[in-house]
Amino acid sequence: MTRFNAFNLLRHALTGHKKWTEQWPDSQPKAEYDVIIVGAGGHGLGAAYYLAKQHGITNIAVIDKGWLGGGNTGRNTTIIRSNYLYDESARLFDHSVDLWQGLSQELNYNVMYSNRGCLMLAHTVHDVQSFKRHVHSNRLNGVDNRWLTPEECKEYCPPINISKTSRYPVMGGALQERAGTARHDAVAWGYARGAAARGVDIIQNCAVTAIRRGPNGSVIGVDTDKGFIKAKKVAVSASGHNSVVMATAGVRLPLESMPLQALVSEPIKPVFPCVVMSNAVHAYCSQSDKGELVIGSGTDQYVSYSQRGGLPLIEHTIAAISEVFPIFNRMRMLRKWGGITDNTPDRSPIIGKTPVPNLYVNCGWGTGGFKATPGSAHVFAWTIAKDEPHPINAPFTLERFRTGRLIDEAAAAAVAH
Amino acid sequence: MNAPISSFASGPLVETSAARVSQSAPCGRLSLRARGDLAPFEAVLGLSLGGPIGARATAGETESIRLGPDEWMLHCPVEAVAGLEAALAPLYGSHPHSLVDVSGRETSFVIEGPRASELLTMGCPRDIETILPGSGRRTVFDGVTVILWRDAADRFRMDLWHSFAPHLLHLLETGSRELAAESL
Amino acid sequence: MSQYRVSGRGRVDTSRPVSFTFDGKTFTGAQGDTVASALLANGVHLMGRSFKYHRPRGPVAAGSEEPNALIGTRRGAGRFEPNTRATVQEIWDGLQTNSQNKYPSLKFDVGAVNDAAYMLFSAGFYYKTFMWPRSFWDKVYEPFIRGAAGLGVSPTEEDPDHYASRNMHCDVLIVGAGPSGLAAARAAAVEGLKVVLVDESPEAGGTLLSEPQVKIDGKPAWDWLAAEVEALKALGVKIMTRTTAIAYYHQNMVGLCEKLTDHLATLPADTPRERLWRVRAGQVVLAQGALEKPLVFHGNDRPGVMLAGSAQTYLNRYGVLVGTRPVVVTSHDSAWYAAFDLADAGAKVQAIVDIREGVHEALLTEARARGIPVKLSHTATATSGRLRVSKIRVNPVRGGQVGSGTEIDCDAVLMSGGWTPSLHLFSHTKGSLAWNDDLTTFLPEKTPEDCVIAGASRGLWGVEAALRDGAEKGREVVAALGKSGASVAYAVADDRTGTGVSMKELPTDRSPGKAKAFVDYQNDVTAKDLRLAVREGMRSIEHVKRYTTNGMATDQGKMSNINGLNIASDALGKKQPQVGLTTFRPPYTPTTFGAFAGYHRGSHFEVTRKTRIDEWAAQHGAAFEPVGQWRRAWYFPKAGESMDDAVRRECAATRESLGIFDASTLGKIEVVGPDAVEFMNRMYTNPWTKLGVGRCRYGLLCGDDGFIRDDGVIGRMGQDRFHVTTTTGGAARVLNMMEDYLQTEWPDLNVWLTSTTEQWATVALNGPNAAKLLAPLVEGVELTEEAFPHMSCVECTVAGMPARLFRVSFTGEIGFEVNVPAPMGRQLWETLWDAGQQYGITPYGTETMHVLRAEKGYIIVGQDTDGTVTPFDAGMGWAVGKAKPDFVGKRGLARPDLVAKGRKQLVGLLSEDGSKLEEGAQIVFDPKQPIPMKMVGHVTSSYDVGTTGRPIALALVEGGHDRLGEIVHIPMPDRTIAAKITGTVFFDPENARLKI
Amino acid sequence: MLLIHCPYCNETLPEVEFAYAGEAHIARPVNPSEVSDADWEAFLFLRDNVKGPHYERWRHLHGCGRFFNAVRDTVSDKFLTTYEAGAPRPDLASLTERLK
Repeated sequence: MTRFNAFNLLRHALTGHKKWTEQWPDSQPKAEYDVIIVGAGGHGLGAAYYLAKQHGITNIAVIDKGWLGGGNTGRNTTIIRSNYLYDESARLFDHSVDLWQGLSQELNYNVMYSNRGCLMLAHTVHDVQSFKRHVHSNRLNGVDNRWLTPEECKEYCPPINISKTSRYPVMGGALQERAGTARHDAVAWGYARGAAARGVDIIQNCAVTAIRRGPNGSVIGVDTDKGFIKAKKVAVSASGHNSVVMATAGVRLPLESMPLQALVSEPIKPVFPCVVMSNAVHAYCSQSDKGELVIGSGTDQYVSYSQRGGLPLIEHTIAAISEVFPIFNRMRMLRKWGGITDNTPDRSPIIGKTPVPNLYVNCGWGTGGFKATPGSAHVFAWTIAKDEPHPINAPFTLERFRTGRLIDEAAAAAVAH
Repeated sequence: MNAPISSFASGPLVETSAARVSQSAPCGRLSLRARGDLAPFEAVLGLSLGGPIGARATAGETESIRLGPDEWMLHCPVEAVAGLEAALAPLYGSHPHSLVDVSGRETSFVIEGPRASELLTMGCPRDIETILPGSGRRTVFDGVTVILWRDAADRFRMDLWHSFAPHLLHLLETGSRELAAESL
Repeated sequence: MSQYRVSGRGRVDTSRPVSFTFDGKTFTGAQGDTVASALLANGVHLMGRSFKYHRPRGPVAAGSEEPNALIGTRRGAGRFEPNTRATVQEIWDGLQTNSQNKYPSLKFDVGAVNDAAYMLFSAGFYYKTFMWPRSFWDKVYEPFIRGAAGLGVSPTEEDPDHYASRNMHCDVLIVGAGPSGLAAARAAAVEGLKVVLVDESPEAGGTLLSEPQVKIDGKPAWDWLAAEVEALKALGVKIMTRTTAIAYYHQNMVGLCEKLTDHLATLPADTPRERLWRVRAGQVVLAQGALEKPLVFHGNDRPGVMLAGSAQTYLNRYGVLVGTRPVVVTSHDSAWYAAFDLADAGAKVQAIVDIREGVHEALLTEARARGIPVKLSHTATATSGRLRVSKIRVNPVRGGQVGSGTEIDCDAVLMSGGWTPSLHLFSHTKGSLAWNDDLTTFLPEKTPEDCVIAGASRGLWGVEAALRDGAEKGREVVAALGKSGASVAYAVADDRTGTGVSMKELPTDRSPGKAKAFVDYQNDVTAKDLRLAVREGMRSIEHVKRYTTNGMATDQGKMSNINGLNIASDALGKKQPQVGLTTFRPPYTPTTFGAFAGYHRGSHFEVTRKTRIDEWAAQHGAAFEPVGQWRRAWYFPKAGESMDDAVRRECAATRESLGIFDASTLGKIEVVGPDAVEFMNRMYTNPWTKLGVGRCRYGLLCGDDGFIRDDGVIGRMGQDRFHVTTTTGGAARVLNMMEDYLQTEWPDLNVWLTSTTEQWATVALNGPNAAKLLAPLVEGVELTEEAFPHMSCVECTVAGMPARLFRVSFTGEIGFEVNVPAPMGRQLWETLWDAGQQYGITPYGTETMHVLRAEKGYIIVGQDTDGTVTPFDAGMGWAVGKAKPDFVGKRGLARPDLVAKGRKQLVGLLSEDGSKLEEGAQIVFDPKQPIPMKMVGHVTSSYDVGTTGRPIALALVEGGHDRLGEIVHIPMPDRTIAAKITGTVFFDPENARLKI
Repeated sequence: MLLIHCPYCNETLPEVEFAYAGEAHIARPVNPSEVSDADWEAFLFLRDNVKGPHYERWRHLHGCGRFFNAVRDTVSDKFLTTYEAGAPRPDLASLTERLK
């Protein structure tokens, strides 16, 4: 693996960049692996990377039906934050934010983690109560998040309209300064490069058609359209398609896959310094390093794997952006796309063991999986290696849906009155 | 413009060369829910409740529209409400049903003029032309549930809950101005 | 007229000069010009700077696919937009435009240093550096990268224009009004179908507008076109120009964006700037034509280098010569015709350079006739000229070997790399594409939608083929709609069909590492960038695209996708389909936010619902808060009063004498039918069988997971009739939930639900004098403990109005809720208001209501509960009918974690130091522990403006019900507050005050 | 934006008039108190979430107000059929045949 640094960049520049080598090989499957990870997104590739680096397991294949990073890793709005309400969530996402800080150096790949801050706007009395509850909880969890007045919100992000007369006046906001964004593709590529350098096979365009179980019920490998591949352990991290893959092992999940759309504007010079989220109005916005306004939409109401999604949502999303940031009304939408998110009833992920021995799952990230990539990958690798959850993901079990011990970030934001 | 509906002037609320929107006089409105044999109800009301969803019937000053398999909206003069309630009450024992006075819940706009149906396309996603004159539908206008009565090719009544009226009226006004400007 | 404007050519009206400004300088064009054609007519090619290297650029195209000539456009205050295509924006008197991405000026841009350092800024360079020192990314590197990127600047003012939207239903929607679209329209229209024909340009015609020499049915193209457009209109075809089909959605819904005013000098009244159309079509015909491909060679981006077809368009449609001494470089016949047209218009064509060894004799003859030097099997290897091309270097190619070059002076280079069908909307449908080797392009295959594709967009070149195919496809959709159409034939003369070859980069004699041969102009992606990406392991076109940003510029790959694919697949040694084509994503061209927002801006972003009494509240100075869709009176400040002052006064007045409150927004549902009581028993946690007629009861609604969803007072108006109230925000949710259970789980129940939320205006009277005020106004019931005890309800008249009177209290005082038909609400309120003056009646809002109920320990669902709280957690086990065999939530409540010890339970909190706790503040048992602390609950409600003489709070605390009297701690940023756990009732625990 | 056929109104109408209501044919146990925690979990949360023909519920919210069932291909989003609440599951084979 060629080390990336300014000197090498210069050296290669002088030789017309003809000497760069491939960042990861396009592997063909071997007969057997210690661990097969289904899904070559950030979470899967990251898990392979940490398995190889921290747990000494290198006989790993990461298998994807398409190209690596082609799923939600490459389709999201790259918001990174950890100001979640419940202790369990705060720990998980803050673990991730810790890893984000040094990820470029860790991977020797600039993932452009940008510490620009995330501002969540409150528009109703209930928002204020709810966000202050978050701020207090975060403080005692050691997660930075502070309250801003409307004027302070405007100062932090000038495009925000804080007029008292608007339909949903800004009543304040919660700011997490450690939050930010990153270059989504680079995360997948960086982990892929790092994993491959440690001997991990990355097998693309190879669909897993079934998870095969042995007579004693435990996993023995996977059937793929390139044939059967033996494996001691199988870990599924196939965002959007987890239900489909796990069903082949006879495991039903509390998931529904919904279309999620996102869009970008034409590029403009820097005007939007942070990430702004407005849950009441449904406006989520940041500006990429290319200058595009990156805007998240909501999920469509029905289960779908079509990656299409409807026009009404886009109309509502952009109306929301114009409501909170009126100066953008004459900007233009450049491109919109769709992804498939798998959603749990409590809007928290499932990371851990399954009823099937040696089968592990990492799913249910809904619309918020990208931010958790390093942390999720790290604890998932631990879970796979030790066959027991890391303390951080221990609460995120499948069992919670039976016992009722949900981690209900959705309900915590319940609508008041 | 988002003025409360009580402050609307009488007469047309909106009038352009494309369409005229006015608020119809208050009337009695009853939500009737019943299943099974409809004959007794038809006998009392003197109008037919049968036919597909969207079918309308009239008897004297009472009008009905079928909104669902077991749901009708009855319109009548305000002073006739008590009479209808009294007339249907005896049926309850033999033919259980629900009759609820919703006169106060709703108001109606009359939308008429050469481009009335076009005006409705700004808020209704369904094809207005499939609502034939003399019939009606419950549908949605800019996210708000409304009942459309198509009285003629170029005349509609729109029933809606009172609190949504100012919002929808504003849209109808904007729309009819747009249409009028087009035809210039 | 300038030397570049050719009289007698084009469709612009030179007798109507139009003046506009570009970078402050005033230019004059003709009516019908675009900014680009007008500037070209004035000899200006330099119109912009590129994204990364800030290289000088001029228009390379003449349509919406233009990647280079992007400008800012302005119409006075508030009306500015960046990144407008100069090739699309029509000029009007007074239009102000400016170039972008340059400093200090377009001619001298310091950003161009990036160009000198281009070797460093290779594809993906930023992934490999800017990592040391770590802190520099945020502070130094990223700001630099962001500043360099970004093209235009953001608008800074609110948009004064208005935008519209409309729904449309038609039999046939045809996208593209070129020859194939026109023919399809006629085929469908003559069968009496409702046809809509849309085109993004100001007039119908498509390629006919650039090819006047063609004769159709004996008529010159433009005469035929004018007649045909009129004929179609007569047949009822709706022809929409300046209308772009932006996206193709499920089941033949196509989004259109119609531009209505951007081309006008004065804005007409009541006309929106743009209108979004949601068209639902029975059948869709996609006739979007084809886009010309640039050739990829060193210096192919210099101002003056443009597509041959575009030069032809500028000449024939706009009457503009893009150069007087052009050189044509091509791999396709079509560019030869461009050369001929320009020559005929007076240009001195320096040479036609064709990469092919041989071409049709006819072309050679025509070239000879015009005295144009021809260089076959030649390649272009460089151009020169600082801000405008002045020379091109061409070299012979023999047996793959590139010979020594010769330079040709020129003022324009017209290139053609062949044509690519426009498949954008087709691929929005998830339609499949098939690679065609002869045309080296993708062609449409199958689509799940009711959609056909016609003409050049499926690889048929020439006007005759387009007309024939359009008519044919038109007949196909007519048949699909159950009609049969006769075939129409068109006689076409002087058509220009052609063939060509498709290239990757042109052969060159210079080191490929040094070549700046651009593939994506705007994003400065060169052929060597693409090859580098492949070298680094990017094997799918998606990876190559994302690594190099090829095809991600504002033209969305219209110029670059196929060239990029050819080069990448060559580098990979694979065929194109194995490398794949990046999906075309909506919209077809960038679309104004305002068009999507439509009417939903300002006060109409979302509906604001108001009660009948809202107006009175506004007149009496109420402050409002949004609750769900409603706005509710929050408090009624008097002059100089703070919110706390007002709420303190309202609370006191209500406790001491009489308060009046508008409760009309509460959800109300009439439950009627023989099985009404059974339904209530199943829905709500409480038992209802024993509730007598004329009595009411607090009802609690759970989900089947056992958690509280909603609550409200429910009155039994008759044996089979309940008057159910819900929370304001929950009204619609609760009714939907009830209908769901009723229709799908218990269809056997004979009961019906009707929303009466807006049937009733509800006025709450609370206070020691409530009964005194009301009694004289009520007919039909005595307001005594005996005749009308607490928790009674009755139908009676109040002040002569038919009413449903409830004796309930959400404050702990004697309380009544008077429901009258909504239209009488204001009258009732004012009657009570007048009559109440003797008691100093005080209007109060939601805040006072919250305080008073908290003092009595009444919960607010959503504030004191959050979707994880059970009735038992909330201390309301008394509301759960444990004897009932089943109710929604009963089984859920039995789940292990819901019966486990240590659940968070609702309790009262009194701070030890008498300070007010903050809502949302977190609670711990051990204040000394380090962070992260173990949190055991939080403050859900907290007030210090009430009447208990001290601040009070409600809180959820782990095992709280067993900890009454214990001290817990609330760590705040500045200090830690100790508080005692108490019961939830802070005021009149004996309910003595409820007695009349 | 989908087009949905309401089996009660017998009209095919835009999605905007309807509300999605989750997977179909998940009946609430008759005697909830008697079912195991696992069965109750299945009723509350476990879903097939199939990629392909999907049995689901919709409500004609801004129309007749009825809940009804549908079979929709979650890959193409095309409806294979819709039918009244309470009616039995239609046979998939015949439906997919009809689609061809």
